[in-house]
Amino acid sequence: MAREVTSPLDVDRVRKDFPILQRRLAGDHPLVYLDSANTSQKPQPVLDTLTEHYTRHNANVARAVHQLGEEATAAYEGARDTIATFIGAPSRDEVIFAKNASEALNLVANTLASGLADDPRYRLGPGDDIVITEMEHHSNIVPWQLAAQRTGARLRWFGITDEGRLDLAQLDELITPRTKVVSLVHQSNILGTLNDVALIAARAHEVGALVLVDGAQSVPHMPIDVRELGVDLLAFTGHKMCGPTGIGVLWGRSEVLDALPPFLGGGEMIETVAMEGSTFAAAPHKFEAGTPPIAQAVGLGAAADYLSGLGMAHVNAHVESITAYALNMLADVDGVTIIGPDSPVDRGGTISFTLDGIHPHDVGQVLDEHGVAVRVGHHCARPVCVRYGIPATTRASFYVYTTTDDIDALADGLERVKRFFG
Amino acid sequence: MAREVTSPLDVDRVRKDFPILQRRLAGDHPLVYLDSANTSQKPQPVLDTLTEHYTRHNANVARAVHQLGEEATAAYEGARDTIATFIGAPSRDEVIFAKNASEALNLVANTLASGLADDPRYRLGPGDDIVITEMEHHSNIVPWQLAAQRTGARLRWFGITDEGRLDLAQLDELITPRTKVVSLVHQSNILGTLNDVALIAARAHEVGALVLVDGAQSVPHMPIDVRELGVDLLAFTGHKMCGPTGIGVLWGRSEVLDALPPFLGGGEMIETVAMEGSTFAAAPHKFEAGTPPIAQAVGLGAAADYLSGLGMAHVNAHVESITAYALNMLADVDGVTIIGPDSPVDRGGTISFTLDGIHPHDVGQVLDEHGVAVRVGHHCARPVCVRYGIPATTRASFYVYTTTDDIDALADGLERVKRFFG
Amino acid sequence: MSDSLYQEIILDHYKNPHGRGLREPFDAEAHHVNPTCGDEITVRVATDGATLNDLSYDGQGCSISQASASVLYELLNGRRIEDAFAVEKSFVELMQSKGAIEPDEAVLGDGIAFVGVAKYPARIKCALLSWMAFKDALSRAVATTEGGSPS
Amino acid sequence: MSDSLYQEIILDHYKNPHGRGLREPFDAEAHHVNPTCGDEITVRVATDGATLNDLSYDGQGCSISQASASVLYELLNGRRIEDAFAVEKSFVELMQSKGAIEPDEAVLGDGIAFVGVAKYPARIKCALLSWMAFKDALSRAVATTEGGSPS
Ligand SMILES: Cc1ncc(COP(=O)(O)O)c(C=O)c1O
Ligand SMILES: Cc1ncc(COP(=O)(O)O)c(C=O)c1O
Repeated sequence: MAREVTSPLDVDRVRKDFPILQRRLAGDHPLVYLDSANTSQKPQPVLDTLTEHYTRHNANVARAVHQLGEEATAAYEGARDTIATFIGAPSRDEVIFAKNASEALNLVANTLASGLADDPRYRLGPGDDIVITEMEHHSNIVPWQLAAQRTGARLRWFGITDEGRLDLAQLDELITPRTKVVSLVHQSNILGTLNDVALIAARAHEVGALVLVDGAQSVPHMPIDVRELGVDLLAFTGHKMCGPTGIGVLWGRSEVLDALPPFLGGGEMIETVAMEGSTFAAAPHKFEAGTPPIAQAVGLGAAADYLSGLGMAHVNAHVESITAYALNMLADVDGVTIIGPDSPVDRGGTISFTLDGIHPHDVGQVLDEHGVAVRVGHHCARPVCVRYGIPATTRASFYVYTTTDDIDALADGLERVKRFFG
Repeated sequence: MAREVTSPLDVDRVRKDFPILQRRLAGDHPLVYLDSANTSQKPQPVLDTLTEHYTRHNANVARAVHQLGEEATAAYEGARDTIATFIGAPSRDEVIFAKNASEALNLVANTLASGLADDPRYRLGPGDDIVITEMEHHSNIVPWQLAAQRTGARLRWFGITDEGRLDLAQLDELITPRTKVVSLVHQSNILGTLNDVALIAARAHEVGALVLVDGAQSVPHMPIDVRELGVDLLAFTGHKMCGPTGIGVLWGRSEVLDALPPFLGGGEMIETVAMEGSTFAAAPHKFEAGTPPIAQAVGLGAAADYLSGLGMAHVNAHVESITAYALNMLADVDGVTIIGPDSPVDRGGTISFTLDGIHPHDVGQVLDEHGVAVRVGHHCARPVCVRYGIPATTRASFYVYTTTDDIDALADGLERVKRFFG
Repeated sequence: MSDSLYQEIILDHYKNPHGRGLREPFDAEAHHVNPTCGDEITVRVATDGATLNDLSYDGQGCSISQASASVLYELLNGRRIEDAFAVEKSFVELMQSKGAIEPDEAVLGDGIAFVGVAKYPARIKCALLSWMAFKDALSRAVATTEGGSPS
Repeated sequence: MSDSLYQEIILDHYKNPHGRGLREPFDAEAHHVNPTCGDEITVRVATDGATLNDLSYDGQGCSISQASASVLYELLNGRRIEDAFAVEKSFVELMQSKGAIEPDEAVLGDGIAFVGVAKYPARIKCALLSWMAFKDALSRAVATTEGGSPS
């Protein structure tokens, strides 16, 4: 059964950083956590940063002249620097903190739909096209449906091939001079597919369209440089990259952020307020209404530091090797069909599959009774399930702490599932 | 100098719960934290809850069948129960988690402005009035300015008297059958004024208008029962009530939440998604797009439990007695002018003042050099400063851990400020 | 293993479902979907206003949702309308009890096997799917026959 | 106390401001506001395109913003335009240095007292307020005279 994997990470040492991995579950099973695409676990340095922040530096930011306020502001704005470096942003002012990736995606859709931008390139209306793909997470579908409904713009999308790849045959017919914005996922959270963002962005820019990339699954897993990606906006979320819940990021090119009108209104996003009317701060503050998720941003900075300490290239290589191992193991389990690319090329560490005749809910439940945590359902990407004519999938997803033992436990568990319902 | 205060709280014991109060600042000054209206400090039980959550129960909610997922979901939904009880909500489904009070206020303004509601009572348009007050926080001004701009509705507001009270002389002229929504602050974060919400709500309901209350400053400080308040919607924020940053709450009557269209789109807020169109979940999930601030909601639940443990009536009485003491002390400092009610009646534990001839920034800075943390500026309520013809104020604000020693340190500090700039 | 959730009775109904397949004639039909897992069920009822003459169904889903449809059929087919509604009510109560109710076998028959499911919040909807569709269909059928215009 | 922020020089300029008060004639005026604290300043410049013949100002604000306007006047009034811009540039650099630059007294005169302010992020804007307004006003005045239509 055993296949060799070589990984640049010392996984045993990495695992010691994650206290939850010591957890014993019901029946005294050790935790086999294969649900990192849903949310990742948190390493001790991130937890320590949170505690240290709350017990020593807690204050509101930006508006205080006192020492705690200055420390909290330095920590919060320092996290912005860290994230800017992490994704290669040319300027720290291009990094906006949101509550999650969904808010970041909605921010773009809503400001384009609001009609309040001065420059017509940033106003959606009748005659405009919005282009997405069939493999988007609901968070990159519904905001555009609502935007189309509000503005009269038309929503179009790339389909998916049988192999789980974007069907780019109609690239030039789908992205046309009518297209104002193209929003697509970098790595699919259900199929694992890694999309050729640069290719699509090039076509979009040819016709003058904006390109927003949903990096919720890619930013945690591979080195990302926004300049190399060649896109205009990038959304991602903290909790999938070792950070706290309650924090996400929107990066955008300065020119684009300057042209977008404000999103939510309130404290901190203003320049001056009078009852008769208000003016707004420059980005990033223009898009950060109210008290931001301060401790969460600081925690996300610590998470980025933790990942940089491991090295994002190493993180990527580790997940790749585990994925190759898992694809092999699953190929040996009778009745398993991979939904999405079944070879370890241009794909991430997220594998969806079906098990003949057994519903994913039942698969997940029986696995859980052996301590193996996977996700079952449509994974907030229901159109993909519809595309493949299945109600749901079982999904195993990997991260820095995933071992080949975890994969073996999954394969064993699947055999038990089959015996149980056989 | 000493005046007696009687408080039902054992403040020395309470202070032991807040680790940051042991902090020594530059020059080895102990921390005198008088900026709780900006953000409150966090007690150990809240910090322990966060750590326990991340190290034992961390998982995404609602979508997992595994044990961690069920535990995380139980914790998150349990926090919803706790908050419902804390504010006397008739149903847990009326409690929506947002990222802060600002998002909660924007949620209401944006959904009313979106034009997507079926029922015309929930659609703002030309001919409609929005009524706010001159003492609102920017977070309850700017969203309505943007809503008015988008929809053609008109924004009107109650003025303020010289004493820092709402001027209700024109109640019936301001709130008329044209009025669709009245949004007002319960307790002003700059003046400290406690508004007669019930009176205004009664008039608003007479004409069929919705009533939204900004409880960011009141919910942390007094027992609140939404049924007694007699309003339709209530927004508040976690970080001002011993909870983490990154979490806020919108409570709304079921009937109102059902009538409002969705706010942000994404995972968790849907019923079913197809590329051609989607349907939405019922409240509260309809308004919670994406992975919610899970740990933060759980932390907020712990904060509400902590406050309930002290007893909200006791919290209120303690802050009242400190406020009365502080008003007395400040009356003895030559050159101090209170901006807002100067007697301890119908006001909360937030006191703004000016010091003759010395700019608030200078006051705050010199106080800080003695470890006394106050806030200076317009406190995100610039129209109030304009109303009183001042550029800014110095503001001291109190909470469960505030002692008369803190107030004495403030009064001493003000004397030093005067000597320094004299 | 799987003691509390996957009772033998549930597995039996899942592997050998009773009354499955959509039949004619019928007076009302309801199609319900569980959006979180994609489970679907269609339930048809035929009634003269007093008795549930036929209850037929088809769908796809997990063992819990499929077994619970089979139990639904077995318990309610051919029963009087009031009785059918009463049993339905008591099954819903059981599922919402978080496992705190001692189910009454005289009322619920094989339905008592679902007591364990009530402890798994993520699975309660699976167990209730067919029952909710049934309630919907029957309520509409009754309204129609009462309204005097049977289909 | 207050060693690093409130230098004696700053307090002197604050208590006894130089050149304060708006004067005529002038070629351009700029009004700047610091929205976070409500500080305001109006700066006027009179120039023939080569020399800054008058720099006058009025405003309200904290000791830092008031003292810095007084220093601005003292340093730049009557100077050649290029020199004025050069000093302005070097003062801005100092304020953005986080205290890491050793200020040059030959260039900045009393302005060197603000080196401590650069360590207080919340106060940097106060120190820069009048300088930003000045830069605005002078740039416009120069553009106008260059455009050949002095007011
Ligand atoms: C009265 C009032 N409303 C709204 C807010 C906004 O709260 P948050 O910044 O948490 O969104 C605050 C505090 O900043 C406030 O004091
Ligand atoms: C591809 C993708 N996009 C967007 C999201 C939304 O992220 P969040 O739930 O943190 O808003 C997720 C995860 O849930 C995702 O996997």
